[in-house]
Amino acid sequence: MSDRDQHSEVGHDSHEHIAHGGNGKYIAVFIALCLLTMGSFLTYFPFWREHVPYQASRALMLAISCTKAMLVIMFFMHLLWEANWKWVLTIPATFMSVFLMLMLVPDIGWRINNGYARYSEERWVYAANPQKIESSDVKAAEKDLSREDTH
Amino acid sequence: MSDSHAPKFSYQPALPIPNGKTCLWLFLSTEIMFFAGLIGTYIVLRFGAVAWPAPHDVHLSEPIGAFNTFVLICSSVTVVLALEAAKLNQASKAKGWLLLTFLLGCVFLGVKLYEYNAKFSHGIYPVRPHGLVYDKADIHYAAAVRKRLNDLKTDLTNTGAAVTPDDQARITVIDDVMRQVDEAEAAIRNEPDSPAGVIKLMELAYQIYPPHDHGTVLQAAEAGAVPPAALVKFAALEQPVAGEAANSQNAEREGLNEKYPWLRLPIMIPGGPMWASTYFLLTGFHALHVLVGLIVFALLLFKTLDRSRANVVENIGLYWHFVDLVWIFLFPLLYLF
Amino acid sequence: MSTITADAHVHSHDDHTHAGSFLSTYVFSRDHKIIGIQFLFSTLIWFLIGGLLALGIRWQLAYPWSSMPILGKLVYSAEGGQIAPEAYTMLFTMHATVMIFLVIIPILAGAFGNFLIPLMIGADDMAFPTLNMLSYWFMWPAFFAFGASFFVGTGPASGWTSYPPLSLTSEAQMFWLIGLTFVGVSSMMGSVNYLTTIIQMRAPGMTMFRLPMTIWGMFITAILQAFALPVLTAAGFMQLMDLKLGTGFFIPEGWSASNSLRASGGGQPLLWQHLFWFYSHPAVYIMILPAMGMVSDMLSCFARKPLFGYKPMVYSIAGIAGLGFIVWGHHMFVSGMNPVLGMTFMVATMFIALPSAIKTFNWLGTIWGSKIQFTTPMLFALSFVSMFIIGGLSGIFMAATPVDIFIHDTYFIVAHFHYVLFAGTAMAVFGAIYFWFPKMFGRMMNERWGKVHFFLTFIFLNGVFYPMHILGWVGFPRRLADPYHYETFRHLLPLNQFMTWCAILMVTTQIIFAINFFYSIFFGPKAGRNPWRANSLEWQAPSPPGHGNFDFQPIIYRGPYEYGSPEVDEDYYPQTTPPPTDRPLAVPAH
Amino acid sequence: MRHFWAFLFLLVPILGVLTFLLAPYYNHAFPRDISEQGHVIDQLFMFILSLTGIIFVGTEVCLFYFMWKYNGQSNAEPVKYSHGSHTLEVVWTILPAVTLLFIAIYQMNAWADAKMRRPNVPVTAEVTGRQFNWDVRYPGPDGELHTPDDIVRVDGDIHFPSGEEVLLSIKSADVLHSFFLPNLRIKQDVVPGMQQYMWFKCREPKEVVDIVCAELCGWGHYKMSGRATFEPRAEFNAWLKEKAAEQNVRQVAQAKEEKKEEKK
Repeated sequence: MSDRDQHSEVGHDSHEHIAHGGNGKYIAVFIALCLLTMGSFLTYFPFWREHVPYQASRALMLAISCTKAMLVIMFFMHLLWEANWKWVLTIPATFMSVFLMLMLVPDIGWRINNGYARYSEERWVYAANPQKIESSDVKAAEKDLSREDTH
Repeated sequence: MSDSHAPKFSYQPALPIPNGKTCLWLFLSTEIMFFAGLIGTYIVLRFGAVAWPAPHDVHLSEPIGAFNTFVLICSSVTVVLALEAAKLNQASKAKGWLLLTFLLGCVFLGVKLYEYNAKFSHGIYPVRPHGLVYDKADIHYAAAVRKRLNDLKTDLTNTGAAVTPDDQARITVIDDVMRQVDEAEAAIRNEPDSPAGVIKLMELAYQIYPPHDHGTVLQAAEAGAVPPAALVKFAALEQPVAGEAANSQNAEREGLNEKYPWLRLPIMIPGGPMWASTYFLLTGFHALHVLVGLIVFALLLFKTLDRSRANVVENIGLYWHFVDLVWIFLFPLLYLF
Repeated sequence: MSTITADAHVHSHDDHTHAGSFLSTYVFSRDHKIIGIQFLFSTLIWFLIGGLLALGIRWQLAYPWSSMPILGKLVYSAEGGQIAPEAYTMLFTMHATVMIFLVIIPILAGAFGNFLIPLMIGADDMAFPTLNMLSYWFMWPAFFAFGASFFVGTGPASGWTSYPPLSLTSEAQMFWLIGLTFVGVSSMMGSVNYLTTIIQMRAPGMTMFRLPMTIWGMFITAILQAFALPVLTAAGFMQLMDLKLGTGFFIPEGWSASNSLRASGGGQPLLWQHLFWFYSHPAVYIMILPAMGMVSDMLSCFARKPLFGYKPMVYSIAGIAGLGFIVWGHHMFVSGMNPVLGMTFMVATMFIALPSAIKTFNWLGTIWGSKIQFTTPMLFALSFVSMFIIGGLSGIFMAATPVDIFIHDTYFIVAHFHYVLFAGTAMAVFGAIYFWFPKMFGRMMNERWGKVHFFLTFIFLNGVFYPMHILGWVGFPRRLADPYHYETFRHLLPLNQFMTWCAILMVTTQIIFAINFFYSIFFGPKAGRNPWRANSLEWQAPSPPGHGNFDFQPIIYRGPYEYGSPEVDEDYYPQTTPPPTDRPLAVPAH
Repeated sequence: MRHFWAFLFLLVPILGVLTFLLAPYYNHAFPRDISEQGHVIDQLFMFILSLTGIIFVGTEVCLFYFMWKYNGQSNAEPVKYSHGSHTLEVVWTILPAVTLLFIAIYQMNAWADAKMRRPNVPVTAEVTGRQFNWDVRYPGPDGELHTPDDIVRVDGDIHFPSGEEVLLSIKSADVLHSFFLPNLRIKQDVVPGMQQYMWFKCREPKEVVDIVCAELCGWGHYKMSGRATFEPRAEFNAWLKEKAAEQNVRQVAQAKEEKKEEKK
């Protein structure tokens, strides 16, 4: 079950002498995480929705998520106290995942009409919302509605 | 972890950490890529989508999501406290914290199950070849509604037994909806160039399953996606409800499917099928990871968690924090965006 | 360095005490050498299956719709031995699937990775032997799933790329995807294990820059697998859900299949291609980097000369890995991908040719001023270099986007990847089998028959694959059951018949190899510890190595390529031999 | 026979180059180019072919020379104990890098012409790939697609005007296909749900060429062929008119038939 003892010794030496400050800091981080969660939850309330543009609240939520992630990584996962290897293991994956998402945007995230290709007619027939209806059609529809109402 | 063997030779490790931890961090990087694939898919599909349902349209409750976030954060703390206790050789204390973590994980999964159930009971799930969720109220939707109504009616009338008053009431409801479907289809057939039929269908769809977030319809209308005429009609539908629930802003309007749970008619949620695809994909794989964590916790609870097992606790803790991390991103992306 | 223990002579006492039951020794073995050999045998069997599938393809291209002799009668007796178009589609799909997922990747990483990594770095086993065993046994569900997929309908028939929506119309695709998932899980287990082992369990003195190129190849391959494969696994799950559950990640709205409309939609077929190639482009390097490493070792050993430019070789491998992640779009130039994105991918792709060029020049530099011993492994290694030049140069055509418009999905592509994968990797693997056979089984393979095998394979492989460039030049499309349906390609039939006969002869030639291989396991001449007089660490262990690999504590004093060093009288200088001044400190216990 | 292996390896560049030199004489090279823009791709191909050909011959001959010169059986000199040369590494890094960069920049224009600079002309036709045929829809007299006067052909016989820029709107009805005109050096995958454009110009007055599907689309992939006929504008218009008339006759006949059935 146990790993090689001499390694564990090495592993502990590297951060044991840094004062961890007991469990207090974990509680502090926990409170911070809860507060941050509440911060992003604020956007749920109608008051917030009415007064803050949704782009701003999305940016805020993303920022809060990243902060929370950093707190968890740094304190709970002890990366704050680890040696430099942590960068080797975490940065490539982070970089590649972000790169993957970015490269998907021009094709998939921007597919309704990106200047080179767009939704085909057939696809619009089944796509969620009907296309914009010509004003004449709207008038006709309204006429129909009024006729119906008189019935 | 369990399969490390006694060393025979001396080595020159490059990292000042045990093999188990090295392996676990490497495993976590593969997990980062796995979830990057999933979350990346969600982000690009969502922001490239024509329409996306608001949380309330799909019975997604933000407070429940927030509660689950809280539960996971708590479990992260408890597992880290378990590690600290194990490091100090306080085996029973460590076990206590670990037990608490285990329970919190169970709570998370329980809440998740409750949430899934809320979706399932409303017919929101992807299923082959047709789910109950339709993107738009078109002739295919009408056909699906008609098929469901016919099936229901045959079940009710072909039992051979006498028709109970209860059944009679049901048949009345079915006939009423059927009449609307007929009207709409007739309108589409007779006046293919006029939007009247589509509007009728939409009206029917809103009756079966009203949008739970008034904002969705308005937003769609602003974007020019909903024909204004349909909006006029929708506003008319909205009137009595607004009066009824004047003092409670968040009161949900009741659709036919909610009023008569046995009905289970196909419902229209613009962007719903894609939403269901991504939601169940992301939360499903996250829940699977939680489940794996719980199994390891359960196995660990039978062991003495003294200093010699601190490594194991640390490794499973790292994994658990990663699961927590994924949820930290999933919560706003799925519930609040 | 702090961990070097005073006792440098750790004798392995449990060489024979470890004898467990037959099952735990040879079947569910946790010993990396047994697992490596298990991988070797499994993949060689699949290699045979993949080769026979290829013969089916070649037969149809040479004699379309005519009854195939022997094999056709056996497999397609109902059609009178004729290969139906559905069957043809299945043939090339499964040929590629088998060769890539069940042969090349597992033989490099699974067989040679497992066998060589602990031996070459001086470890007694992998860091996690049980995980290692699991990574082999997780291949079996994959074997079964891929095997079963042959029998579902007409078999998987959407190409090895499994592009939706076509792949979503076939039931056999489910087994294919399940097989893929298991291969993914197995590779993931393997790769984290290899990485941990290489990072943490090198013998004292074995710094990263004293590792043999083989280990560098395996190391970078493991990184590629660890980072790229999960994305494919995720995408595979999504396709499985699209196929079975009714989600719509890769299905556009209103898409119909088999005359029924799929309600779920809103997805994008291109998304699969992006996610697939995000893995599968790095995967082409997974399929060649270890081979490059092994070739470097063989070249240096039989040239009796240090490897030319060791560090540039390492950096170029790392460069290939880094660039490999940002060029996947060059598989999609004409797929409907945003052409602006195509342009960025094109520039990145051009630059990935650079590390490959550096490697080739360094191999040439290695044999410059050397004393070449033309042994069988050396011949295979030299042919790897010669063939890799062709495969590498033809890659530039595809990187040039306008040219790719014309040659995309033609036989030019087929020529390119067969030169890299068959003439490259498979030849390197043959060489590696001849080279490390004495270490695996303690006996030598027959040199004379090895050379005959090399000669015939070399001739016929060029006969099969070189004319494919010409076919591609005419625009001959791949994956067509009957290309002569088009007037443009009708005059290419004689050339195709020539290629087919070369292919049949090439597959027949492998009988020589099979006989040599199995005969030598039992009756080959006994090999000593170091039959090739090589430097690297594995040759200091007994042949075959016992449980725990070494009968002494390996301590490393130099890099693995010190051939012809002026410091010593022999033309080789093993990594474990202490420098003259230190000689009394640690003498390997023989 | 000491140098048997060296000479075996020398065969690679000799036969390799010979194959490429001889192939055009047996018509085993580019299919005849009938387009206005195809020569750009051909030239680029030939440019890369000659460039890689030189490198190919150089490296393979070098390999042969080393194998011949440094054969362990004949070479009496001691091996050169060298671990590499920094200068050489720099040289053979920079040289290919510059060459590759040159190719990359050199071709950008051709790529932009082929896929990015859509000509400002009305759409000539809409081509739809379906298992296993190419359907085409011409806009008809009103010049707009998806109107009742469209001319729809499903027999794989597609006509285009020659000598002028043709703009196609292409899409797929079911799975991926690829619209490939080998004689015009153009190819574009069609993706379900996506509508894309492709454009080309035929410089020959009258041509009939193959349309090939170049993306696996199912068991019938091999037979998903079409014939593209290029003809002068006048002939093309006449053909359109004829097909429109044919279509009207057919529609009228159909309508009559339907009425008859209703009466029954």
